Amino acid sequence: MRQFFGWLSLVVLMVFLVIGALFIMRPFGEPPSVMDDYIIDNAQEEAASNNVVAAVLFDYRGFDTLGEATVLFAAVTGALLVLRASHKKEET
Amino acid sequence: MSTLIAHSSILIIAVTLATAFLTPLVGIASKRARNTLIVLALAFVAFLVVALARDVMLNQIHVYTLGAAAPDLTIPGGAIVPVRIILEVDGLSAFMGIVIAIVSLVAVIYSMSALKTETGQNGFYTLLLLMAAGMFGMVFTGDLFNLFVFLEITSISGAALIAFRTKFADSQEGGFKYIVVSAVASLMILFAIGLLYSQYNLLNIGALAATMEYTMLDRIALVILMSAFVMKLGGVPLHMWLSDTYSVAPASIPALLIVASQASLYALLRTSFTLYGVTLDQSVAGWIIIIVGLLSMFVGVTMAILQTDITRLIAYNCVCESGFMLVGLGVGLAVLADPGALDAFGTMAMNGAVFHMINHALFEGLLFLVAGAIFYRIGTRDLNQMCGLGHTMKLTSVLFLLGALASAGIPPFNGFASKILIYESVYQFNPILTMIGILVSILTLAVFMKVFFSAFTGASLPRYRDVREVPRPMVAAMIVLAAGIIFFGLFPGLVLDWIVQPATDALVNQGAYIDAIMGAVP
Amino acid sequence: MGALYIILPLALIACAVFVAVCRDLLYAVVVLAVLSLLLAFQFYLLKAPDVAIAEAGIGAAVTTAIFIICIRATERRE
Amino acid sequence: MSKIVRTVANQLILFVVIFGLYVIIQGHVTPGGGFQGGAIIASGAVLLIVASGSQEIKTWLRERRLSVVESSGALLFILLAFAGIGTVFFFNFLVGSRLFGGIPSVGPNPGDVWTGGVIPLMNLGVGLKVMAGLSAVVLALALFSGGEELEE
Repeated sequence: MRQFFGWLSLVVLMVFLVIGALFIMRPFGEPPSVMDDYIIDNAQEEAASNNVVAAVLFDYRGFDTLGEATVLFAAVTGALLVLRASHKKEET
Repeated sequence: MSTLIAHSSILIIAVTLATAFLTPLVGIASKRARNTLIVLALAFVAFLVVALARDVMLNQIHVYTLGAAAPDLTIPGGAIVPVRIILEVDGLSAFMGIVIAIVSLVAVIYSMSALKTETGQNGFYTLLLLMAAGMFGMVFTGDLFNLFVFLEITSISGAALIAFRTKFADSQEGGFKYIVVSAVASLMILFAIGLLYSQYNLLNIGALAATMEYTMLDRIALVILMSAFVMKLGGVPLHMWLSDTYSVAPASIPALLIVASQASLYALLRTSFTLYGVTLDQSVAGWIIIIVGLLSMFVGVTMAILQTDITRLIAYNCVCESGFMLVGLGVGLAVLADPGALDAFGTMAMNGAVFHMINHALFEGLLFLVAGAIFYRIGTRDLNQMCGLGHTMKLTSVLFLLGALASAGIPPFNGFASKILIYESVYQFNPILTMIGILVSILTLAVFMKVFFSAFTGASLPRYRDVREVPRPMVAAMIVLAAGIIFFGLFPGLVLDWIVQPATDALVNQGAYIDAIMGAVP
Repeated sequence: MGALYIILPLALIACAVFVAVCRDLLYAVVVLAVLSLLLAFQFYLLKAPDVAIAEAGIGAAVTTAIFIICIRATERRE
Repeated sequence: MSKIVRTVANQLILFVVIFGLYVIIQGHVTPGGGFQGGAIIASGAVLLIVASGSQEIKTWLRERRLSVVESSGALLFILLAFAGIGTVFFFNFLVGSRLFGGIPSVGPNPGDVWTGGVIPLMNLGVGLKVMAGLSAVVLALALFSGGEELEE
């Protein structure tokens, strides 16, 4: 029961925060686009790529993509590592 | 040389990552080549970290814009805010870099001998390097989303490393717990970053700090960020995962996990001091951190008394010690807006706390390595089954005593040097905090003395008669940490002047951090 | 077209609730795959085709396969 | 699985792989890219594993080989990033050169594959990585949870 109330309070807090944030956020589609405008205007020239999303992913924020690729790499290596021992036992 | 230093901040991360990607390929061909490669790469990285730290502490904040036409071109022509990812290394980042470099090198050397007989070593070293790279990325980056990405790398590789010993069911459970906690914390952080991005359309920490308005939305983001980072570092209301995960990991991994939780502490500091900084209600946020710290101290030490498993006991001691850091930093944050108080005791409290971070990594790392050495020889972590180990494992017992005394804050060791700074300065802020701190220290000493006398002294048991000292590389790794403990204890002034003071200055001086990014704008 | 912007989020919420309350895990996984497809469509409507392709590939195909393999190794019912 | 499913899967896999390669290679012109294309090819591998059973796949597709491909993809990515270090790490040094060096005109245009600098090559690296990684995880799980064919 105590655990249940703990989880309930956490959920209520999160819902409160999310709903609260929704009401005071700027209206959808009207961000103060200081960074985005620059990218949209210059991506084709600087990154030589028609797909601006690709330009952001591999040029402007390429390091983040490297990081996300590494996250996948770590997850795969970790999964293979954790599944290793019992797998070997089964084979023999 | 100057080109090397100019590129060093990215080289540190990228060389570690590239070595991690190379490890499985080389490991298939030859084990020895793989081990040499890893040690050489980490030694090179450690050298770069020292060179970078020296440059940062002597000259100025180091900025590196990824993918721009020049490393220091933070804001491209035609834009008014940074567009690309920027690495920004100031005193605190360089300080954390030193801690990470030392501990990861020691952990690798220790593992090479401790895990010699295990299967799946390729994956183990790959993940270890990825974890080191993730922590380097976390402390060097100046970009909020990049911080999140590297936090993810650290958490996922950490979880897999905790679950490395698959023959024990509890280590898989520990890994699962860690990944659940990390996933919750990561999602919260991502949500907060989304809020800030929707508000300002910026991701760079310096640029965000320059435009921060501290509206209601920013407060919500602050609350979410702070609670997520406290969760990741194991502060008390959210500490339940810590002992279950640290105690089941292979011996060298808890040492790295401590540094990972300190990287989360670093992120907490960046958020509260640099990102929000002067806009924050300092005393409220400071007192929240102080209360979390006090709770951590209390709960950590009382839970440590009850444990009969040596690694769980050390893990609870970790909770307790991180309480000291949080109290010191909380006091610093609470008086941030008041220059008089800051000069009188605030800077000193933060000095103590930052100094305690490196000391904590050294002595808790040593304690975990010693516990791992005992497990390596006798195959149990249960204190009730240990007796008289000091007769055959003399060096190990001496090293344990050294770590325990340092952790309890006994004079010639490094724990004393940092704790006395915290006591002295916190006393001027609120005497009760100091009294609680001293009480907790005494309890810590009692806990460790109980462990020492029950495990290492006494009659030597017949079944442990032919237990020998652990292999040399493991001893060497432990001695490196022990040497650090003694050195930092004997010459605290040197360490304070060289690496701790610049780190604290970097925390207090929010303007310099912003100027390093936004300085190009007239 | 306008109705789609209302129906699709409602369908997403309905799927999510079903996944959360369903006791039969295999049903839940299948509905999760449907949710992923609807989500991909939603992303497409929100003019994010890149994310839509990724969601369809990873969410609908690979994740479902991993879940089904895991369920086969454990229990089908919660 | 029945023979019909197996035959259809064997025919279908070709189209899946071709579509995946298309998404990877056209990543810098049309929506798509390394992640998406890699995931599509991996879903093809999943189809193969589900249709013909993990034991049969195991005879020619090994986790170790997949992890070698994965590491190579990751290395290709990071080496391309390293190659720009003459200026700055991650610098797009191929723009204007002879390999993928074309610069598209600003504004809406049909696009050309021969543009993008290092972006297509990076897409290829990420695509290899994601494809091998996701298939390796599914294969490992399928082998781990009992090697026999799927009955459902």
